[in-house]
Amino acid sequence: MIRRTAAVALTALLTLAACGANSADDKKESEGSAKGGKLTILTAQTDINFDPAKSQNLAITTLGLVLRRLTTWDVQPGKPAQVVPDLATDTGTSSDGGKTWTYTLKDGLSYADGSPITSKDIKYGVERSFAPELSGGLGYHKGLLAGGDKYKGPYTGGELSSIETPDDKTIVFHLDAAYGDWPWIVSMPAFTPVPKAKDDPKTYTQKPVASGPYEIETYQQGSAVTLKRNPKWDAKTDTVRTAGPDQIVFQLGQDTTVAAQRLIADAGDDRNAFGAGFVPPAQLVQVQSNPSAKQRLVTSDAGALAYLALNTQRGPLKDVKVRQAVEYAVDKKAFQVASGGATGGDIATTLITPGIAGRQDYDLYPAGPSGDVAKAKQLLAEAGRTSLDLTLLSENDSDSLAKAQAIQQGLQRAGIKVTIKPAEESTVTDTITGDKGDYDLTVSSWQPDFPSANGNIQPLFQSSEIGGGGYNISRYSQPEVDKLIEQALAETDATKAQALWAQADKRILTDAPVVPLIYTKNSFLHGSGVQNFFVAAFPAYPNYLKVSLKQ
Amino acid sequence: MVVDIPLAPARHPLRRLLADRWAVAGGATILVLLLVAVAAPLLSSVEGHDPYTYDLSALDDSGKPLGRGGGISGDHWFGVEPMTGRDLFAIVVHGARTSLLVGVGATLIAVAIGVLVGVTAGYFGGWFDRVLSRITDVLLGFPWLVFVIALGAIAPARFPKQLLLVLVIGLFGWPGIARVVRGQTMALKQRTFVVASAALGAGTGHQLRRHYLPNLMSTIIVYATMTIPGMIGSEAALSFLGVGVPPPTPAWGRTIGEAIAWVQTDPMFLVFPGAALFLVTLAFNLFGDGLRDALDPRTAKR
Amino acid sequence: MRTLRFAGFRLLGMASTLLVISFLTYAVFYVLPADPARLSCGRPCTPERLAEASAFMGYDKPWLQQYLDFLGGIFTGRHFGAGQAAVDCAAPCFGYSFRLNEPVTQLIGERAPVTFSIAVGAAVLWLLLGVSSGVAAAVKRGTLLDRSAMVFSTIGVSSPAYLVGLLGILLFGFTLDMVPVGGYVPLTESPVDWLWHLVLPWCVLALINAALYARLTRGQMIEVLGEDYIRTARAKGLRERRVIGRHGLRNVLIPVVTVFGLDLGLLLGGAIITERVFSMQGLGALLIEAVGTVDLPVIVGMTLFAAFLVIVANFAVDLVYGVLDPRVSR
Amino acid sequence: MTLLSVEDLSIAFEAEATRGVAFELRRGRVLALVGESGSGKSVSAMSILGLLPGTARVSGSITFEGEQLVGADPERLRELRGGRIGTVFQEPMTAFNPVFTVGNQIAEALRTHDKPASRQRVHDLLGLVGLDDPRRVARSYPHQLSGGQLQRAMIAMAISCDPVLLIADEPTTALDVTAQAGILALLRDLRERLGMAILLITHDMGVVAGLADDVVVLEKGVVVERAPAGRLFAAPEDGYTRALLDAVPRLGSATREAIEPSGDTLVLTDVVVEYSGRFRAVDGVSLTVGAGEILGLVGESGSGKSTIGRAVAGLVPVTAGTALVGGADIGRAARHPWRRAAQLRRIRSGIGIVFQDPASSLNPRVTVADSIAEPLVLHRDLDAAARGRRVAELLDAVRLPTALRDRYPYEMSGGQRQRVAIARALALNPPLLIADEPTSALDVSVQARVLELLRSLQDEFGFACLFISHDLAVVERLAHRVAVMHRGTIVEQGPAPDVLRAPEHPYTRRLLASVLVPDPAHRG
Repeated sequence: MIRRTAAVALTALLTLAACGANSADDKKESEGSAKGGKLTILTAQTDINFDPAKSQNLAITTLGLVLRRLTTWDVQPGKPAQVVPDLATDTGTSSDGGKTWTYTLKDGLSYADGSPITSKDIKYGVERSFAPELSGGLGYHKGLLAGGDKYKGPYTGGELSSIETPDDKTIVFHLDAAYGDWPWIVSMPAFTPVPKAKDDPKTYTQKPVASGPYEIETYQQGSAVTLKRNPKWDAKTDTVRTAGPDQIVFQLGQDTTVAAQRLIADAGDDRNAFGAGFVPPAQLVQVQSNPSAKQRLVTSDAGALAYLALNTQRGPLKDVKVRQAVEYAVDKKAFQVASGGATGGDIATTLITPGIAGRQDYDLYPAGPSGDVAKAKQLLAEAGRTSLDLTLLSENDSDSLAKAQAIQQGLQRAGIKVTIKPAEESTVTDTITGDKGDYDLTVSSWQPDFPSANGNIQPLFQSSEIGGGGYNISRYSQPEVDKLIEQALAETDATKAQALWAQADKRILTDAPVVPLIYTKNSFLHGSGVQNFFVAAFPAYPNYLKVSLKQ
Repeated sequence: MVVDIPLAPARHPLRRLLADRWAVAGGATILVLLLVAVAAPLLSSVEGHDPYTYDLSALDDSGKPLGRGGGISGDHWFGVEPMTGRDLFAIVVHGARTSLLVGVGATLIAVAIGVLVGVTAGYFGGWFDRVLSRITDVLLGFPWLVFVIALGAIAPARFPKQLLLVLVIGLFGWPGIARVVRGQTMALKQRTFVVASAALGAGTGHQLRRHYLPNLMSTIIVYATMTIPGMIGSEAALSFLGVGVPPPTPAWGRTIGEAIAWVQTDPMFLVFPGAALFLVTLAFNLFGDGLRDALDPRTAKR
Repeated sequence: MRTLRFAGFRLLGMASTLLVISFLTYAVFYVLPADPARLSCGRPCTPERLAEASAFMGYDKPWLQQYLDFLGGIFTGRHFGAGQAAVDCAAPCFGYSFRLNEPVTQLIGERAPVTFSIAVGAAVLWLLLGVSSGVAAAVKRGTLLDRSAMVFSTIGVSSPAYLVGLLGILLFGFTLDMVPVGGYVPLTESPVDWLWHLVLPWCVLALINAALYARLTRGQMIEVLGEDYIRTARAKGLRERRVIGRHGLRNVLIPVVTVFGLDLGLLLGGAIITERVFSMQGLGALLIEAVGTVDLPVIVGMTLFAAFLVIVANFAVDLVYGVLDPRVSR
Repeated sequence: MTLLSVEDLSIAFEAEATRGVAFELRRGRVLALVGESGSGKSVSAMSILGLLPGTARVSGSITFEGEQLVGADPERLRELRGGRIGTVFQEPMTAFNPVFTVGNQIAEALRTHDKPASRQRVHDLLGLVGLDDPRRVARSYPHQLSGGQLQRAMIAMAISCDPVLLIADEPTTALDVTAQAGILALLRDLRERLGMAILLITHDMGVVAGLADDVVVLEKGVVVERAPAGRLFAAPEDGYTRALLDAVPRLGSATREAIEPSGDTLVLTDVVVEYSGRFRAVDGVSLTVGAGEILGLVGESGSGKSTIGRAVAGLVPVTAGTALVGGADIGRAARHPWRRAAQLRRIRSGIGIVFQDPASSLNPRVTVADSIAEPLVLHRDLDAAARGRRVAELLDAVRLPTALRDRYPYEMSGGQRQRVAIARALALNPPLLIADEPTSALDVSVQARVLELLRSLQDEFGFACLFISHDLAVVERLAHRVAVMHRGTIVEQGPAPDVLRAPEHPYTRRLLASVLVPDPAHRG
């Protein structure tokens, strides 16, 4: 899911390198990368899907420990994330005006069983991601590779002709259209080598053939996954993975609150553990009064935008005056407190998030952090409304509900009655991205899929993204804005494109389809034995590949 | 024992009930809680807060209540809710409404269905009884929590959630009482006065009205009293799991669920709603115990 | 002959009950507004990909057809997709979870040890605790022991399990650091760790349920102690310990076992709160997760499994009942 | 030589149960404690064993073989129980633990007193008490045996450790006459052979006459008379003793002559009643009850006599044959209780019914007046005042003060309750009254009065009556004609004097031979 769990960057345009939270301590730690020890990772997930075709994993988290791709991300404290070669010798050479991309594999690459990694395995890995039986992964390449729209995978559909492997070291991709961000695409899980002989689609999720520094030792459904060293992995061929711990254990299904409390307590094995999930607000408070834990808390920079989406195609919300009234009525301060206060994020007024190149700061509805109730009432009166009754669709966990209530009570002040409808995550996703649009309000958060203004605007506000799985959840349709977006997408000059995105940002907010609430920050906790634990500016998740244990 | 102990003079059940100190204490607590529930808006307005308004001034920057004991002060008697600053006293007092409403409402439904099923199954017997008993047995052990969660997801947003809860908890809560009532009905069926009435030509309606229901009444009352705390507990458990009464309507279970995360930084946030829930359950249990002892014809005989 | 006929009817009844429950579950969850295919759609999820996933999993068929396919799968097994990547679900196939990439039968097999570990251990503990304190209270009726046992049991009955559980974690897990704060270690992996992780959930569940059983046992024992055969046992000079322990207890156990059978079914079928509180990935957690992610096959399979357990528990109770009470043996 | 000596024994619970009771029992003798319910006889016996509930206060002295038992060490009392003192109780069905086999429970008694508890020893004991198949009995659970067999097994258990004293608390009350006769014979025989002393507790003068050497009569916790059995029966001194003896129905004292009925109120033709399609409770019974006639239906438990009563009331469907009440077939109507509801109701309005158990014959939540008025509400369209008048009449008819009308059943005695039940049965002036063991749960003195009442009511109202009883003497007092049932069939019927004086069927003869005569001279 884009919205809550993992987020993926798809562009070479990088965020600014500011990284206040990762202070001098981390840098000192990162100097040494000790080997050995057992690292424990506490996660709320109950299963880990290691099948590259089905995975939506970030390059720097779980799958990256076991599986290598053509390219990967180099994420380090204080530096912008970069796409770097992994199995390939470079990030790709393009020809044919960006429609053909060629990669060459490094020397001395082999799987855990000792057999060599070939370009045919990568081709096969990509091909199998087209099989309907193995759907569920990141599939951006499926729409870009020539012939991808018709291809049904290797089990029934033969080979995909737009991928060529002239020899065991070389692989060539032919695209339908030029695509400058292809080096990022091949960092996705589907570009992991899968030896055809070892491919059992039924068990590959638990028994992938390891190419990274670790292989799976045991997989206990629902409780734990243990990784051990892959003896055939050669550090010389790998620039991003430090492979510190001897053993890595994922404890699955851990309640985030309990996990955070364990990490605060920092006892026993938990000293060599970190939490994969955000630290909940209550534990953020707890950390403040615990100097030891405070040192072990790592908070990212302001990143993803949390916003209130107004369904612009529903009843009174069709009226722009009403929507503007909501802009004034919302209590962003309360929302910020419900999100964990100052550590939860900064008050937001724009759509493009800080750190994205070309962002312009502005505030179209200057109401202060707590809103301007009088102004809201006035606008409602202008719209001919004395009262409003709206439903707010929210996910059914205490954090989401707390945030929903913050919105609820804010709007209440202006006479807008909000009924919260809690639902399970998937139900919420289906409803807001479905075609029916049966909701008035919903709180959402968006980490740009591309750390480019494009990623902030296009998926959320282009009219083509309404329903059918799209994330235009305010169901905002404005021909003028659509035109601006198309123009910006087509623009090859970065500076010009940024100006166009900034223009679109303001233009959209004059129609008030969403209320920007805060730019969220993510906080993570680790045990005292863990070092090289940092959360970069983008993506705002810890880099598993570099974590090591004090020896 | 067949030892011929002379009959003790029969005392009125109410007098026996009043002689039971614990039952009286339980009954008094229930009364007080009922009053609190009814007068919740009044009580919280005396204190000067409602359970919905945020008070960010009562919190520090991180969202933790300012001051000791979770922000207990003359202004906020029970302190405030972390992250929102809403008044905990108002929440607890209004939460009593939710708990009692759902508890009593669901019990009424469960008792109505349970008595209907139990009496008819016991009265008619035969295959009718076998089918109903089987349904009862299966439902008695059914993982209904799952169904409730799912129903919460599919019910339209406009459908009042409290009513849904009352209905669902009630609909799954009847098998226990149906069993008891069925057993009693079958026992009554063997009693001579019932047989005599049938032999006199009394119809089903007359027998049920005249002989069965009056003799089942004390069982039903006792069972209903003993069921209420279970129902209140179910509502709280559902709210705890996040599928109960939707926010911001105050509910003890939900507050307890939220407070768990805060227990190390703000224990009072857990103490007040937790104590309230415990107290009301305890009170109903004590009262129910006393009522059973007072109404049970066997203890009356001894 | 009569026994056979009885057993036949009984089995027929069990089967039809399961059929009705499976149908109801299917119907209820089918009307959920979420589309189960979206789970397996991937990103970006185009309408074409969604339709593809839906067809692969069989969600494109009319739901009655889906239900019939499901029923058929129980006896013949099922296949999804074609070729090498086709997903097999061997009979008895209670559905296949596309989210977890496993047949439901296998999932249940993997998760059941967790739930059974909790349930069986807690049940043993609570029976021992509940029955013994109930007997003691009945024998010493009216004494301080009786009254304090009953006060404790009233408090126990009035305490919500999750509250006690969470406070237990806080006190014994964090503050005193005596036991792990949740999680599960398989018995086969480390019996000591297994025990260590289960001690707290056992105690919490046992304490609360023992309260109920103490009351039940006490009431039954008081009743039994008034029976003629107890007087006979005393009149033939038996020691009081034997009167209570043999003649009394055996008769008290009959109703206790009845209640216990039903509670065990309930506990096995959905130790949802316990597992949630102690972060244990058992059947209850699997079910909650499945409901949250609209993993329809898991929901239906699990509900059916739970119902099956309840029915089997009922049947087992009847059998035990027959052993304990010769009057009902047929 | 004195074995057991009780002096000045007073026992109190919340109220006083006995006061100053004293008696002596010598080795090898049988002493009977006689009295009606509430006389304190059982309490006295239990106090000897130290088996009274903890709430009892006991004062006085009980010496057994020279040893003081009041206030004795509980462990010592335990050793005596089942060792030197054996005990037999009234209800053999409930006195055995239902979940263990009989042999197991006897062996347990042996083991407790450190006696060898071999299987052979258990079988020997069961053989000693006259059980035919000791092995099978030893293997059986209590519910698999008859009351008579169980009582014998209970006696085997009581004598297993060779006691010198056997306390027999109403040992035959729950048994059929034939079984009762057998048990009494067994007790006499055991006394002869083993030389035990027996303390017999009973309300039945027939039993006393059949077994006791000496008699102590108790009334309301006080001893009113103490005498050797022969003298007591011949010349009772105390008024209460005399009344008690007079109340005992004696066979052959007062038969009624048959009358010429004007027509048949009840006609059964080849009636068969099967329960759950298998067990035949009634197997081809034909009988008639004429208008104004009382037919006594006699038989032991399980003979099917009560089933006939229920079938006639339409409470159980008749499987085959016809059961005509006033010409209408109630058997057929009862087979289709829903389709023929109206017909069933109409027939039932002409039937009154009285059952055995006064404790449950009235709805505990309903007043006396309302109970009696129930048939009126059901079948007569009367206003409240008219109903009230009728209730008053009926109360008067059953000799109850109208002041009782607002009472609840628990505020009345058993006899009073049974009178109310009779009043209810007669409320509609039914042509037919079914009385199913109406007096067997009552004390003799009460029983006598209720029987007298029934007889005079029948004279007064002239209803036909099907009178069901196991007690031949009771039947003789009321019935014009008698039918004897055995295993679902009628073996003999005819005018009461003929059947009861000159029985033809061997079963009737055996039945009559088993009846206890309250006279020690008639010991069988």
